[in-house]
Amino acid sequence: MTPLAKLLEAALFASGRPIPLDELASLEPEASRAELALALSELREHYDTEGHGVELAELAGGWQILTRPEYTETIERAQLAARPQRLSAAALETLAIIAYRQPIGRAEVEEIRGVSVGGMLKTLLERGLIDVVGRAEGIGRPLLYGTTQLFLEQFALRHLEELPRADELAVALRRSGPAAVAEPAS
Amino acid sequence: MTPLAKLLEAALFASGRPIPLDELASLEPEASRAELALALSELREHYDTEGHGVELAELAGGWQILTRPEYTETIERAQLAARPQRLSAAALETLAIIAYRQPIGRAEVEEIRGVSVGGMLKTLLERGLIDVVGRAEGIGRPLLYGTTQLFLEQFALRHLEELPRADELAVALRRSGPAAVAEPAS
Amino acid sequence: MSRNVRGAERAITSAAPDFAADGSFTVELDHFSGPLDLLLSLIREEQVEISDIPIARIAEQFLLRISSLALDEAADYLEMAARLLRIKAQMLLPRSGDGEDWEDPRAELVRRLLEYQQMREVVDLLEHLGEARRNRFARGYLPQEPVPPMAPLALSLPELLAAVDRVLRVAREPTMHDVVPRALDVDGAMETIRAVIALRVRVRWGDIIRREAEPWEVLSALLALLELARRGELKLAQARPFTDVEITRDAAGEAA
Repeated sequence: MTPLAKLLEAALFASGRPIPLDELASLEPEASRAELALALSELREHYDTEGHGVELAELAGGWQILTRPEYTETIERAQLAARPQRLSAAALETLAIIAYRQPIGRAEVEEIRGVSVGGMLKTLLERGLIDVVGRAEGIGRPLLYGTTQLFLEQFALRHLEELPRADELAVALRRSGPAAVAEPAS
Repeated sequence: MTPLAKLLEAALFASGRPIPLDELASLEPEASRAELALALSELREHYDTEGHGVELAELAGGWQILTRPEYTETIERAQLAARPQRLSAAALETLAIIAYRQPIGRAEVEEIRGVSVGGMLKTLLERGLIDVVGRAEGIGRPLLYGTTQLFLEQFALRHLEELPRADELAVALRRSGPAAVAEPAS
Repeated sequence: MSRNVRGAERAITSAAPDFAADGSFTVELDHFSGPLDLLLSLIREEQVEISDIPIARIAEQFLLRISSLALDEAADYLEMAARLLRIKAQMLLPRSGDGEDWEDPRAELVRRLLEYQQMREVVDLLEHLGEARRNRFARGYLPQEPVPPMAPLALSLPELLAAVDRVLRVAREPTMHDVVPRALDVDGAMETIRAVIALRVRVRWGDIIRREAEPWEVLSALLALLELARRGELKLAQARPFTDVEITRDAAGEAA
């Protein structure tokens, strides 16, 4: 591998979290962005073709070395590492709404989910997947929630824009109002 | 690399601690100790000869993959050179409350901000911008916080009295230019 | 997106062994993450269009289901049941006019169901992405690295002042309390205390508040005492900490 790729590997390896490109760039101020990108793809390819147990992933606005999924079961069975708990469907629903509508208040989330979400918000806050990002105007100035960097990391998203836009989803939301609703068959 | 060497790489990478040979053996019960030793030396050699930024080492607690020492200094320097961090709006608000109301306890800060500020206080303490300056009377004798010398230095203030009084704030804000006082996004 | 929306099937199959991480009572115990989820699943079972729900039939099914699943203590489900029955009643009303300006009572429900269904599609995606990431480990052990030095902070006074301004703005907003269990009656308590000290020059706390008084009464009496003391109508004294508070009629106040 080239010296730059080696340096990047060392730095990425030294971190448990994704490293943004900006920070990788400061490792070698002489290197251009193009050279940096080249070294990253060299590293990625090396992992892929030389039969490694790890791979290079781009997520949450940065780069991170992760193990390949085929070893996960074995590693967990040997009790050397454990996967984080899966989120419940209800937690995922709450998270999905917040990801798309942020900043959003609790009342709005409850309106969409049709259930109260107080406990769920607390869980998501504790897991660091959402955070208070502000307060709304109006009575009581309710708290507004948004997703965090850790959310991107745990769902391996490069950025929020990677989520499909509403009009790319299979279920199209019709314009509200009775006009858009089909008349009952008479 | 052989499948066993790949598995060992993934396990050593994912493990939360160095792994003794006995535990590595539990990854692949079929493999003999000799095969295990062979796979480890294969991994070590691969790192050494293929120009990697990491190396395989057997230290006190067991086997682990380490960043090559020649890179640690560069990595540390890069972290220092990394772009100066900005405090979040929420952290700034907490700091502002402490600057104006010191000595002040956590409960009072939370009362004003309406959210829990535990993590925020920790950040400000770590940054040396605030410090514990005493304890309040009353139940539990809560800690009281105040701003530090470093706080004055960071904001280029000679003393706290240089901060505008609350009723002078509008004037001071106007003087410091409209860009700096952009309304918080709401 | 090629992924199919299979809201109902999903709800029944994959939501089953849920970890309700917060331990609170959640109805997902029964595979549904809420009334909208249950409703969508019924619509699918009945193979009807969301935009044209046979409301009477669906309402009946909904009620049947929440009783058989023993969900009936869940307020969210009951609220939806009530809503369905209300829509059903509205549908039975004779239409005024000839359909042109008739507003379908189901319109709002349809909108919510579509919105919910769309969100479930995102949930499918997140589940897929989350599972893919969950199956990859990041480096677990970071041994030799010392605590990385922190990047320097970029701070400016205008930023701090702007923060002060934001805080003041919020602080000026009146705090809203939605729960007022019982209003305080400070005026009433003041009248009581005045009556008591008119009879006796020196009284004790126990003379002005009955033993089994409720918190609001205690608080009212306390505020009344402080207010009267402030107005100079009485004096408060405590010989030692934790001893009884002595309340005496203030001669000066009386003269005023």
